[in-house]
Amino acid sequence: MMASLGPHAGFIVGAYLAALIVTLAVIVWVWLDYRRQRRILADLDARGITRRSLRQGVSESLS
Amino acid sequence: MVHTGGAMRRRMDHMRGWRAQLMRLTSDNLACRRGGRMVFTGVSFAVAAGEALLVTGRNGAGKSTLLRLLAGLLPVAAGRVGWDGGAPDQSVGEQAHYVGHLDALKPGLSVRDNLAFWTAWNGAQAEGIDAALAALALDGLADLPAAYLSAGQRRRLALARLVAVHRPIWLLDEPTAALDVTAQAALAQLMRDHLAGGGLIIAATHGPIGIDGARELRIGATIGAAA
Amino acid sequence: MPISDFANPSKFLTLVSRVLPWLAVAAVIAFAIGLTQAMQAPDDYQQGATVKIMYLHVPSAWLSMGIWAVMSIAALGTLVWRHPLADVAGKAAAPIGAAFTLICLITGSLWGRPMWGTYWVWDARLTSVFVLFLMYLGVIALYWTAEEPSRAARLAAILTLVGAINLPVVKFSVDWWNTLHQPASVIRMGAPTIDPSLLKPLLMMAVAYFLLFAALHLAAMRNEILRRRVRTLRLMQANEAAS
Amino acid sequence: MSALAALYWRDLRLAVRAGGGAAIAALFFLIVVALVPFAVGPDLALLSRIGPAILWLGALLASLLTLDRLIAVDAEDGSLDLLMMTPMPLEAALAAKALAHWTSTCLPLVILSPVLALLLNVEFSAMPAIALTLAAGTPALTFIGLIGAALSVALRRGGVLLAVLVLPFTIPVLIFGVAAANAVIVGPAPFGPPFTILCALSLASAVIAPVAAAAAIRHGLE
Repeated sequence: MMASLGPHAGFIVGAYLAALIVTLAVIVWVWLDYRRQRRILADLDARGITRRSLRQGVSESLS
Repeated sequence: MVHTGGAMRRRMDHMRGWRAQLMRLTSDNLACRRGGRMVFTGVSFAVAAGEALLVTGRNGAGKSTLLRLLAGLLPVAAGRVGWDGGAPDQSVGEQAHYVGHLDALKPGLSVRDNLAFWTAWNGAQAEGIDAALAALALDGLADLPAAYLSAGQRRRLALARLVAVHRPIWLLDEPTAALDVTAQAALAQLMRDHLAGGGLIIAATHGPIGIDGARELRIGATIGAAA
Repeated sequence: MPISDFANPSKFLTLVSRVLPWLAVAAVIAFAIGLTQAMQAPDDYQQGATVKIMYLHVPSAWLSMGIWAVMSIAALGTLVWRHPLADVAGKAAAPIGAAFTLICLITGSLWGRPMWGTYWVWDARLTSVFVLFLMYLGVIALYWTAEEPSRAARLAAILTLVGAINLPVVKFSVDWWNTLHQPASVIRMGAPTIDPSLLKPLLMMAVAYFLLFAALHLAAMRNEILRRRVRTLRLMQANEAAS
Repeated sequence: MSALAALYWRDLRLAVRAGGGAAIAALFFLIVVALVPFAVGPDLALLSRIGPAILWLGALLASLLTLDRLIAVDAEDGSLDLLMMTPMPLEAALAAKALAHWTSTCLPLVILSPVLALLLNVEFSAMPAIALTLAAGTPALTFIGLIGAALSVALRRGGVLLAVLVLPFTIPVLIFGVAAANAVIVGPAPFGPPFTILCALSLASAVIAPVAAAAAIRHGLE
């Protein structure tokens, strides 16, 4: 399936590898950030600090 | 000078591990020049262990300047600051806590990390940190970044240094500013304990700060001499 | 789902948690198809197999500019329509845009290496993408230094719009400064000049890239909303302790 | 030692944090180096010849200009007062802060320099040499900048004043840094002598600067 990559194969593989690395880096960063925010929120929730709007069902603001 | 139970103090001293048996801080004819003008001259007072001195005077009289001068943060224009007892090799500033208007807190660090840094910087044991936070009712906010604290909470965190690190002399610049009633009561209790333990307090203030038997030093109006 | 529902963060979060998995799967499938097509596409008569780098380089170039457009629309949303989620969208898109611009730069440099004999030749097209990369870093730096989200939002929105206005100026001036890169072969007034057999995988990869961006952007926006909730809750924690 | 270590780690953490100075200095370095080709033109031969000089100028400006807040931040929030009220000499504290700044700000510049060398068409063989000279020379820049930071705190004026005050002192570092870097590219001149002088400059400034900076702060007390 892989057509021969010719004399400059190194650069082609290099380019695809670099693209893959940067993409994976972004995906991992987003995923870790998500987990970190969830952990902090869970910790705050455990301390009983919940959003007042949840408690009183007030219309949602960005908080 | 009033002795408040020598035995009790010696036990407290031993318990606190101070080498100081009896500490006296004296100043005679102190003068300080700041910003090109002579802020005050001829200030003399003597404070012994277990005593508190309230420095009063109108704004700009030099109350804060006197405290910074005692802390070694300002050059002495004239006169002398003397102390006997305590650690002869250390200057007054190295044996004193100074709580000025600024709280010396980093917004990026958490409440606990801020206090932990100052404890480590002064070479004190880390065990005292949580007790100090609890003493100022800050234990619930230990992990909160200092940026989120209110002025009163920041003030209490600054005061928590007094508990976390043991130093005989407390130089407090309007300690009750920004504190609510409960915090002021807690501070008064801390000060009483400190005095009972043989410490000294010199506080610049406008009114009483809840410790009885404190003498007053008025500066600025006339060339104040301690009563 | 009326558009106004997007304005409500909680509804948006539930929307994200529903849509995100599908978007991710779609992106993976699109990449699989695109990559296989790219591998089977014939080589270019001049460059030989190195043309295969184009399938990474060109879509990421389109996307780097497309994401700035998304940020500009978000900036208008923040400044003009006061849409609460607009700034969240702008702030979430900036790092992703910088990442795709970086991919474009790296692949462009590697693609040019065989032809130019060196990794970086300051040719016009790559240089304007490089300036765009610097602009992305500027917006990210602004978000870093500003503490308070709503103030940062307005400032970043202004910077983004200034950037959007500046892009054509940069493009023109860099072109004038040096033109070495082959003329824009795909986006031409007329039909694209490259052979359809090369074009099909290119468009497929472009779709794959877009789906990847959409998934990452929604996930990053979710993170940003959670981050602001943490900030609000921490403020509440301080206030409740004080009272 | 734990007191100085605590100060070092505190400053490091604050600098590396998102809003801290480290990332901004790296971006400044990137942008300054990227600007030169636009001014000089895309002539690769010329760029590769002046590459080391551009990298050195960029590193010098990036490390100096992020230094003026080094002490001012502590002065403004009251930390400087407390840092001075301990048996620990102020010189040691300032040296620890300077090292924290070097680790958080200058080290990333050294690591970033090969990537930027690509932009300037610098040969691969020269990249490690440039990184090495930067690693040896930036401590001198940081410590010289420390003096400037202390002066700008005492004078209560921040910003570019620091650069104006101390830039003349950085000239020897620049000369020997670029000379050492060029020695690898241009060739005839040996790499050794300029590099050792550069290291000597760094060591000397590591001793002189904290003393001078502490003196500046003490005399600036108001």
